[in-house]
Amino acid sequence: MSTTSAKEFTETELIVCAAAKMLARSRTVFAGVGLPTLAVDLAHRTVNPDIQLIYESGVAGAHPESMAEGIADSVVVSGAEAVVNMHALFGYVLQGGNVDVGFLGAAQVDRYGSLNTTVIGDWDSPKVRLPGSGGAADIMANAGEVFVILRRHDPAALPAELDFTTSASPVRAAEHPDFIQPPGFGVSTVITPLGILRRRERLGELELTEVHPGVTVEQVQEATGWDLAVAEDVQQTQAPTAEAVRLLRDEIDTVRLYLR
Amino acid sequence: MSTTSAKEFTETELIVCAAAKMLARSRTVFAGVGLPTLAVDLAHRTVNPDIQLIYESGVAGAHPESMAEGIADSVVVSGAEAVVNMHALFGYVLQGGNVDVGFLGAAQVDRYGSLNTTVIGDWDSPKVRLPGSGGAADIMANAGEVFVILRRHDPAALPAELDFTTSASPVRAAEHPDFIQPPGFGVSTVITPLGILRRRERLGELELTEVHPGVTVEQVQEATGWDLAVAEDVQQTQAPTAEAVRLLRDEIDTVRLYLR
Amino acid sequence: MDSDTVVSLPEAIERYVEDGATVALEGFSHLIPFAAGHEIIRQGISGLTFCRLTPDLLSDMMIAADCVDRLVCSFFASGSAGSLYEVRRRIESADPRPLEVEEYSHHAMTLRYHAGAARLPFAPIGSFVGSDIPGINPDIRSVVDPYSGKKTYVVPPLNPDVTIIHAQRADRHGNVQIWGITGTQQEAAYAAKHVIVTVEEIVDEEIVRSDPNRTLIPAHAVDAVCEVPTGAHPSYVQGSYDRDNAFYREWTPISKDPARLQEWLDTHIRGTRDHAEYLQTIGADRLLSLRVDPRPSGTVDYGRRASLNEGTVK
Amino acid sequence: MDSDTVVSLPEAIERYVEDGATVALEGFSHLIPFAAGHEIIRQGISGLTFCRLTPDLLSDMMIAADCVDRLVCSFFASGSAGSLYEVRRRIESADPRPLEVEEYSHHAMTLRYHAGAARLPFAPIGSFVGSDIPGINPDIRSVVDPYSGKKTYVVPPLNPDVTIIHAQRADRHGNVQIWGITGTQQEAAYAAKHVIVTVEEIVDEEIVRSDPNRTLIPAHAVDAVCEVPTGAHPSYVQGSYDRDNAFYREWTPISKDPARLQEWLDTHIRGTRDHAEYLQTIGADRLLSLRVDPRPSGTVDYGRRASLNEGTVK
Repeated sequence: MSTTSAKEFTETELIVCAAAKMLARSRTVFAGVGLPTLAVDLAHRTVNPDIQLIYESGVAGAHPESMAEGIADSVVVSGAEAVVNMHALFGYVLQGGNVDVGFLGAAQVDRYGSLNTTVIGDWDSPKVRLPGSGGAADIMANAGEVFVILRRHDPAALPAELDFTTSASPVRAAEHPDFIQPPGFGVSTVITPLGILRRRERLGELELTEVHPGVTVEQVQEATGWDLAVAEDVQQTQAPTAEAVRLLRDEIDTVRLYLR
Repeated sequence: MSTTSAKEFTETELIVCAAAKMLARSRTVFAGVGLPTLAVDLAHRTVNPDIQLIYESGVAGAHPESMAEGIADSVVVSGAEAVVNMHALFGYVLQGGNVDVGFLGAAQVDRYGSLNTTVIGDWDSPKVRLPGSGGAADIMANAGEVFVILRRHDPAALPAELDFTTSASPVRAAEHPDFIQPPGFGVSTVITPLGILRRRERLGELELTEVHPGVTVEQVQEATGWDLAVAEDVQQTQAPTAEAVRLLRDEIDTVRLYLR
Repeated sequence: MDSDTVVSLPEAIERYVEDGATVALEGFSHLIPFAAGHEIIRQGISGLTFCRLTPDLLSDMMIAADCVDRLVCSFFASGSAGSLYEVRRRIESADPRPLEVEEYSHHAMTLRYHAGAARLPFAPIGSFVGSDIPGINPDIRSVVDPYSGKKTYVVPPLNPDVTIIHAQRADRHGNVQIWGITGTQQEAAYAAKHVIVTVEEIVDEEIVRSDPNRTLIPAHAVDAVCEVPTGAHPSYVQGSYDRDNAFYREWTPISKDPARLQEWLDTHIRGTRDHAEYLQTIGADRLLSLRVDPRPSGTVDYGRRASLNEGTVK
Repeated sequence: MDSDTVVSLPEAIERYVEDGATVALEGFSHLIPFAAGHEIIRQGISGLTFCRLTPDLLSDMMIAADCVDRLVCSFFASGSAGSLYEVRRRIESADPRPLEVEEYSHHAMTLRYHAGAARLPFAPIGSFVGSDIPGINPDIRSVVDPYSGKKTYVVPPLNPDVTIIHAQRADRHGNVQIWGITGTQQEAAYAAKHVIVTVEEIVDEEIVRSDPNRTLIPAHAVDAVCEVPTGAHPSYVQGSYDRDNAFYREWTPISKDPARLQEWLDTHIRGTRDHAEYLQTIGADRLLSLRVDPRPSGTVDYGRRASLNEGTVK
């Protein structure tokens, strides 16, 4: 694998490559289609040949012959290692503790990594009705850790207060000490178009650890709805290698379904 | 089907034929091997072509090519209509309310149809350790009604007080009104070598409704450990038809596995 | 069960789906019972409580046709088509009428069917601690775990009046076989008072009985089996036809425009007599393009008692 | 998982089964992991808490070999062989030593594995109201249903240190396929910290992947796969060999006589190096008589995206 950086790469490629690198030691990943799938596929071909992708549709160990257009596409079933029903998938595989990393998207992320995918405005009289939890609240509680990929980074997407907490961080769960606490770490990593935010402690808050090439720490702080903590040793996000970009374009997403 | 009675029949044949007749309107029967299976098979061939046998091993709609030696014999699986796992079998099929009749055996039956299959003596220092519940406690709570076939009829097998209540009648369950009550009717019918006992009300007690040929009501009362109620219109158990006996001997249990 | 289990889809819907009923139509992307939903629209059934993890295009259609008063679900979007605009109009601006919504997570919906199927009073779930979802759904409650002394959330059983699913095949008794993604169909079926199954094909019982582990829903749980080929279009049937992805994409502009949406319903659903006519409006060429090439499973051996062995049984 | 998943049975037992561990060996009449139980005897492992719905001959053997201090189960007999005399001696007269017993019903045991697999604090169950079983098992507790205000019994999760099962086949990654009676194997496996699977045959992954719905336990839940042909004898493997009914009947007089039982263990287990040698003591003729004739399942089609269609994905 070439280690020279690619001269040209898109923001999407940068994000996918950054996510793939973080999957070097994960055994099982619960992901939706789109960028997370690309990241897992890239990790599989580069840093982690044993990584296994699990879809909430019940498929484990998919070997699709063509690019999947959805987590329940027929091509992720044909030739897969296993298909289990959703009761087993959510009960035994996910809640049972067999998922190391869950990927989630979100309309809003707060400083502790709680996520809103339900509504902008009030739930009772919404401005925008969003898709809701799906499996997100379940993944947040039970995956070893959660990666979030955001398509935008501004104070609306990273607000001081969520309009609605769909998937609660352990910090928010801890406000209910009379409940059995969820076993998951919650969000460990948020990858945005500006940089990478991480939480290092289960009850800690997100801090900026990497800024993308050409982005300043101040820009990221301004684009964030709370007073964003900054790591002592903020790095510049590593540019994708030429080989990684080649794999993404020529082997993984040849039809440019997600690489936009 | 011939309606002339058989001139000669064994006690076992009498019992099996009596049980088969009572299955005329049952849709699904949960049974172990042995006499219950013979009764279901006979009912299927005579009074109830649509009856379906369900085994606790997870098999529904078995079509064995040879006589099954156990509820999990390979011959009940090959050619069956369905095999489900035990979680679905006990959860959805049984507890979910899809079993009309459950057949149970017992070491002891009390006047309300509670059953002991756990221990003779104290549980802590048993005289005889019996097999325990298996699925019996689950079947009693959830089957529409329960048939019991006893191989002996004496005050030890039908005592005033059980040594241990493995599977509780609704009467005993009702002593715990703070609990959600089990949906099943409990034991509706006990078939013994002397006669047939029935419960007509969910919270009622067993009463003698039929005596086998040559048996008197008094004999049955003496052989019972409590003051056995007797129906106003006690009948003599109908003798098996010649055709039923022929089916049992020549088609159903040709190797005399259970017809002893 | 049995003799009268095999009926036409219109008859099954007429027999079991009443105005105001609670109806589950399940199938997770795979095997969505579109033909049955369309027949509900044709029969003008209204006031339904519609249960489905991922309401999807099917709910957009059924809600636009005014069949549905209430949604019980966990995800309000279509993976490929994005927003469901009829659903959004109803929820965001009560246009043309409000829509009640009872919402869960996928696991919670699965557990509601599970509890319903197993006649349990409730099912515990590890999700929701700290989430706002229990705050907007009073049916998500909590109990104290008697082992740890801490609380856990629980969800109540969901027992639809009717559950409708689509499957690859069934025999005439109602033994239903499914392969590929099996979703929550088994739980949703066992949870219901009545179960309608549309199938690509009613097959000889010998075919079903050659592979009993493939039976997801045994006959004792099924009331009606209806043979409805291509009954999952525009969703897909593993091994038979692929998802009509173009249809999903075309839905977005239709769904955005209430007039176009009603026109679509008139042309394709209300203006057709049955699913066969619906398929004609879609067009043979388009359906043909969804065909998949074969990729057969292997066979496994269930065995048969050897004659040699039979004599030694006793 | 992966590279080192395939190991010998002795190595798997050595690696994962420690003295004093809680061990589940499951398989409901079908696929009982006798070979693995025998290897536990050979290695002289002791102090086990032995979990199994139906302890059966396997527990009689393991208890007689002094591997087990405690039984967690729901049925103390063998369907065909009747009483388990070693178990009865232990329980009825503490001969030669007491045996702790924690007892449930079949559904309760299944739910304990289910709760363990799903990391639930407890599982509700409709059984036991009025039964004496909760009175002799303090781990069966009750909670108040927040919907009806009435109580229901609950059982706690069961999380074995190791679950051991036998299967028809697996691939080298540990994707396990089972047909015929599947019992509680999936739950028992997911509930355990470690999972050992003995199989009749390790097959090419293409065979497994030709039928993904047949995979009962995916590789991510499996630690060790051991190829042990005829590893379920004297129980059976659907499609491969039948139950050795004569063996079960012969067990009764052996089990009744402690000296004969120890002698049997010496000859067949402790005096053999591995399962292959055990099978030699049983004899090829006898094993041959258990063979079954073929009765193949049909195939189903999983389909493959048509080349025609592929170009139209975007």
